[in-house]
Amino acid sequence: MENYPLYQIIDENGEWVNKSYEKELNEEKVKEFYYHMLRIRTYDQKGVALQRQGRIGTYVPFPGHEGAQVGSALALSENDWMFPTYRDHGASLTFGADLDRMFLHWNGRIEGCLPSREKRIMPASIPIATHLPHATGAAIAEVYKGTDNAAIAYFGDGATSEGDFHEGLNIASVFKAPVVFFNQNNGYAISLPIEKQMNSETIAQKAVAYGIPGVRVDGMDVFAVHYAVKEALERARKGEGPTLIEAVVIRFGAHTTADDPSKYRDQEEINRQKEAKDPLLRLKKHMQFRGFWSEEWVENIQSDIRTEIESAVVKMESAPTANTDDMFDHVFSEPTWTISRQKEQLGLMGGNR
Amino acid sequence: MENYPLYQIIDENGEWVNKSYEKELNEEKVKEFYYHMLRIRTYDQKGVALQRQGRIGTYVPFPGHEGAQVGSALALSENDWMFPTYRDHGASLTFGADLDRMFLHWNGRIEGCLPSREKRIMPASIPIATHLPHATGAAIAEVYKGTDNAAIAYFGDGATSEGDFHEGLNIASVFKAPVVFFNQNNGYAISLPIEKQMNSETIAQKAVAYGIPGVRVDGMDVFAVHYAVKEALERARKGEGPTLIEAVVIRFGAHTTADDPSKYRDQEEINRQKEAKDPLLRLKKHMQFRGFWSEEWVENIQSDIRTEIESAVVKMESAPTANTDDMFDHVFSEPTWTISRQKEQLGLMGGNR
Amino acid sequence: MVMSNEIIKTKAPSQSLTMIQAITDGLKTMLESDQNTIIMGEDVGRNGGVFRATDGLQETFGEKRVIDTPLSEAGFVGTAVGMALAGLKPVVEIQFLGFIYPAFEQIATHVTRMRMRTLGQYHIPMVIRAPYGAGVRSPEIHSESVEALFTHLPGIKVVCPSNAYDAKGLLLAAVEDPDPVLFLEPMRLYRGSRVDVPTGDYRVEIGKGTRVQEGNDVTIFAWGAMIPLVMKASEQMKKDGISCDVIDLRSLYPLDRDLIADSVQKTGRVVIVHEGHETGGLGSEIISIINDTSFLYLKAPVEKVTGFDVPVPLFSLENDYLPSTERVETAIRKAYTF
Amino acid sequence: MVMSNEIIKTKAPSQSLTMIQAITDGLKTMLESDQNTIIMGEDVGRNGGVFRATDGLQETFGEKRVIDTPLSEAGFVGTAVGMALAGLKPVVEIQFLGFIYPAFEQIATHVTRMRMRTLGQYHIPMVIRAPYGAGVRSPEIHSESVEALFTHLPGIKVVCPSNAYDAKGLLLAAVEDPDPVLFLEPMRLYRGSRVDVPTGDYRVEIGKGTRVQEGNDVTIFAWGAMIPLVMKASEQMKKDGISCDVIDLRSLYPLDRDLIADSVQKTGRVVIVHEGHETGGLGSEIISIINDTSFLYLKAPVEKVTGFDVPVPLFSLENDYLPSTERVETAIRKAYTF
Ligand SMILES: Cc1ncc(C[n+]2csc(CCOP(=O)(O)OP(=O)(O)O)c2C)c(N)n1
Ligand SMILES: Cc1ncc(C[n+]2csc(CCOP(=O)(O)OP(=O)(O)O)c2C)c(N)n1
Ligand SMILES: [Mg+2]
Ligand SMILES: [Mg+2]
Repeated sequence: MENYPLYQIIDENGEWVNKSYEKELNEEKVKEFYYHMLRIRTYDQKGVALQRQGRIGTYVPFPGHEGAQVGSALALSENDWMFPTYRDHGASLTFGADLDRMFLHWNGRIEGCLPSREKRIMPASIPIATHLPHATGAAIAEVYKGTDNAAIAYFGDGATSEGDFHEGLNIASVFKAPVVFFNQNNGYAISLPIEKQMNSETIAQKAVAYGIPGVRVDGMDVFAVHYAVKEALERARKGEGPTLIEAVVIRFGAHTTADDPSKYRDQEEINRQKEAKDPLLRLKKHMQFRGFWSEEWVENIQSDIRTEIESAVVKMESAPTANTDDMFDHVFSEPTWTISRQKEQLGLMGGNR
Repeated sequence: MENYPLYQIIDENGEWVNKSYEKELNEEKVKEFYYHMLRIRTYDQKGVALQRQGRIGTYVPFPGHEGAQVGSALALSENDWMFPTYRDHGASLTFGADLDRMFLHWNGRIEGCLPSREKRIMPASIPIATHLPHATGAAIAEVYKGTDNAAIAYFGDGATSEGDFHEGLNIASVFKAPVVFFNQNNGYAISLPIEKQMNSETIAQKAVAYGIPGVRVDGMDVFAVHYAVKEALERARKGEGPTLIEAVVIRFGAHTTADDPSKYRDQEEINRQKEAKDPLLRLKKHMQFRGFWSEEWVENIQSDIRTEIESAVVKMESAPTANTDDMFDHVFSEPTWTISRQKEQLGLMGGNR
Repeated sequence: MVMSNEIIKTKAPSQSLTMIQAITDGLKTMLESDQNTIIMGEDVGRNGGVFRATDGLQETFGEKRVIDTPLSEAGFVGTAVGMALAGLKPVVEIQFLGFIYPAFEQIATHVTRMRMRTLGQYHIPMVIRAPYGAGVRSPEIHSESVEALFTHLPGIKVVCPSNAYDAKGLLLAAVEDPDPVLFLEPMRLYRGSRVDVPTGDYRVEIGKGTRVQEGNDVTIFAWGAMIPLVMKASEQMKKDGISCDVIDLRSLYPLDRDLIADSVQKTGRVVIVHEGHETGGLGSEIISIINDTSFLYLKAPVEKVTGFDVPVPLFSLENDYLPSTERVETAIRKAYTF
Repeated sequence: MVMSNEIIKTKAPSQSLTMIQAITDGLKTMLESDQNTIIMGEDVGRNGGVFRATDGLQETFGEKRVIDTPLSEAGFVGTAVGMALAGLKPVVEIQFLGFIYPAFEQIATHVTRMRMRTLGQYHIPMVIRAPYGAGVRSPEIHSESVEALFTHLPGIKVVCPSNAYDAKGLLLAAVEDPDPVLFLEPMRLYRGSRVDVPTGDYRVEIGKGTRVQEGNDVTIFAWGAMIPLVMKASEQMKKDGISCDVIDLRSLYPLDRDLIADSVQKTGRVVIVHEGHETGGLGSEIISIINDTSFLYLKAPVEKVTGFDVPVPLFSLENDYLPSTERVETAIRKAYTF
């Protein structure tokens, strides 16, 4: 632990721990962070509500992770690559994913699988840790092409136990790939607490295995996350290779809407921690003491966000029914005879409904 | 590197670096080490010769690794588990594998796949790093059963890049499994030099990722290896969990008899290093200055070893032809109808020859 | 109501259980009767498994026997290999069949081979349980039906129950089997219906299918979640005067060659229904067995109703991917009228 | 001498090459013509590959284009996925097919699905090359013939040449293909014989088999290393007055349905030969296609000569595992005399 102290810029009361970035963190910039955190939290609440109403499928909430997701996503450059998991739709949205696509995705629609047709945000990786090597590969390809684009891969504490975590970091370290491995350590992989996931005290220290920098940051401090990621990206673009960042967060809610956390942890205790540590609250306190806070401003952005989200929901719900052809037409650039024949046979029966 | 100094007991001239074990390393014990090293080297020379003569298939030589393999194998207790790779037949033989089985194995015979019917030496693992989790599992099972048996897994520098290395060590660390992960870092995975295999300066430092001890030892110093493994085993049996040991060695020869190392390295330079660093030579020098060396003794054991090996070769070559039934009869405890039918059909045709 | 022949025969004390309850009951029976059995997997302990298959078992049997593992399929299947070598009987849960791929190397190169390469000195009495199949609106990769990947690997048996009775009986048979068994659990049937399940220990023999409906015109081969679907279609067919011989294969490796031949030689017309991809699916293997055993009996080409050669799509299209009763009925008619 | 139809047709300047030389030549042609192509794998650089398939290429094209990777199949196949997303065309070498298993998850969940999940916005133009098959006295796990695992995965094509001409032509077609292709290289044929191979760029179409011998009595389907064996058996059969229509399928997914039907409808008698395990092997898939296309033409049950349902044994028994000319001849006679 001593080797990997928790890096903070503001503490739980929103007060400065480290003033190096005070100038840069001006009103506009701070408000941008808050705006995005509020936006994705509002979106998240909508997601949970839609799931409860049976209007979408299983949903993955991320409250507690907003600082980590917004802080990291806002550190990226336009053409960087983002490789998120199922829990990182907050980061995807902040980087530029389409809201309606995200909802479509939760509604089991292939159209929603790719978060954006413009930004390089890859579909959420479902098989844990498998996308880490992808980020490595995209990063190496950017060097090959001579750009200075970088890549970021998101993953959880549980993901560090998979072989692909290890292989992705090792290859990136050997080729000095411009990639940031951004871990959100929320202390749980579904029900498994981190002490049973690993014997190491921190995730950051796993960087030693690859001879790369490991950084441990308070993931509920959006500033700390932001600058840690920014500096890692700078190192990456300078050819200094990958960085492993551990952002320590708390998952306030359930693993997914299908999960019941009271089976495996004291949810009361978590709720108490939420009161004290909520990243939005912390930023609010900070804004208050710096005089950046205005109820009116918040009400305004809140109402804009609500409108934006509602219209995305409308868009999602008014989308034409899923097209069976999509299942057949995009397996290969040209369907093989097997697929054409299967499509034809299903078509002859008027489909399956 | 500074954190992981190369642990030595004797230096390249056979002189003490560390005298802590001087007493224990009495004439008898030192001669035992030399005997085993000479035995496996003689066996190895026979293996290469047999392959050249077309009397066995591809063979995997290990010269340079004798100190590491003998030092580690002699640290094990009777009922410990050994999980070797294809290059660790020296360790297997030292721990108690049958010589004729080993030759049978190189001759493509299933009968030789299991090194011993008595000692718990598992078949050499061919898919790199896959046996590390097995060692973890056997070790956990021994704890479950309440014994104080431990396990050792052998693997190379290349193996550290595979996911199974990572997963095996992580699980072992979480469950404090009594297992020693014994790496022989010979600097090459076939043609790939270690600098292209990993970005970390040492393999030992990868232990940090699992919060376990990592030890870096001169693998050509049989004493250093022996005590490093012994102490790791003691920790293991005390319930203190796994240790990662990196034994630094040089692979004097080719990767296998099918490999041509001059394609990828300066073999002249390696030959020069062999002159200076050969683990047998080093031990001989040590024995000489301690007055343990006697040409007569060496000639005696050399001749015993030759006889033993020749008779194992005779046994291998006079083994009855491979039995086709073996292919069918041991897939399941009782053959399924598919296998019975296939066996019958082949039998009806008088087999395949 | 679909049920196996055995259900009718049994007279033991029983209770009415869903499939998931029967699986839990089977695991409990196992843990009670053999100290060397253990359960391992992700979230199987305190959480009781994401489907609650191991609910309460860690509380009763302790952390040494019901083991939460790190998120590491290759690692814990490999660990289970080591445990099996040392004499334990691990029952490993893969959270969804689509997450078995990281363990593929361990299965293909060790789990399935240890007996052969040691000429029987060591063997791997491991059971790998995995919820599988589409139809419950799961996310991507949670709906795979890739049993055919495993029936092609020599050295592992594959079974799949279609009801609670078979689930417990096959599970206990798998645990007893000295060799590796992949135990597939159709998620769609976990809670759908209840049947009487004996409270004690009993076995459903691996390698034997069962005739769930007697008929003379067309044979239908299916298993798992396809059985209720097929039963519905065959009910429908009765109205048209077509009587179906419905076979629940249950054991996917080895397949029940005798039962396959027996039914085909009676009807001469065959429909095979499975949700795995068509090409390389088990349907082709069954056709191959029919070719071997019943060539002269066939009156029509065998019809297959299967999943398509496409990745199982996100759930809005999963019903398009899955065999439907309409597709099954069309196939039956086609076989019947050829 | 076994060769494809195309060889006879071609008039381009050519050289006489072994299969391994033709593969190297194909890779060179690729690297010369497209800057976005790269080669990755274990020992492919300085060492030129354990079979010398990439010999000299790193020297010519540099370390950025011919990349030695760490020993990490999941890692480098995954890395290649990322590269492909970013517009490169990686040709990945798996040292032996038996070592593809660690990359199975990457292949099954990403390589094969990226196009579908992004509705075509991204695609993975990756070629995975792998030496495969038994018969060269390799160690354990070096002799696998598990093509059927991949023909069952939707989203990847699988090809396998039986001669140098097809090797280069199929390889270049695979590289050109915008989708993933598994390119299987029968080790046994690497250096066995030479054929004329055009020096320039040409393609052998994926999805098309080829008739390597015209005959009327019995059809033989085979590919890869089985072709020379089958040709020997069919020569033998000529003495008994049995003429064989020998089809080299070459493309294993998709199979050449038309050619299969065409030959079966001519002969009505079929023998399928492959070295993969019988159950779930491609033989059953071919039987299924025959069932679909040619039911009324069959005069005898289809005969299969395959590897057995056992792990490929250590090399002292590999010839017992492999199909032999005797087994093929027996099967031809059986089909002929039924
Ligand atoms: C290979 C694989 N195994 C299992 C799962 C099932 N699964 C989904 S999320 C999850 C836990 C992930 O934990 P962590 O990496 O900490 O991320 P978090 O969900 O906490 O964000 C598991 C086991 C999966 N998706 N992929
Ligand atoms: C999964 C897997 N991939 C590739 C190979 C082929 N192969 C055999 S040995 C070897 C190099 C191993 O290097 P290292 O781990 O350093 O051990 P060493 O041979 O040097 O003892 C490779 C790539 C294999 N056996 N298994
Ligand atoms: Mg987590
Ligand atoms: Mg090495």
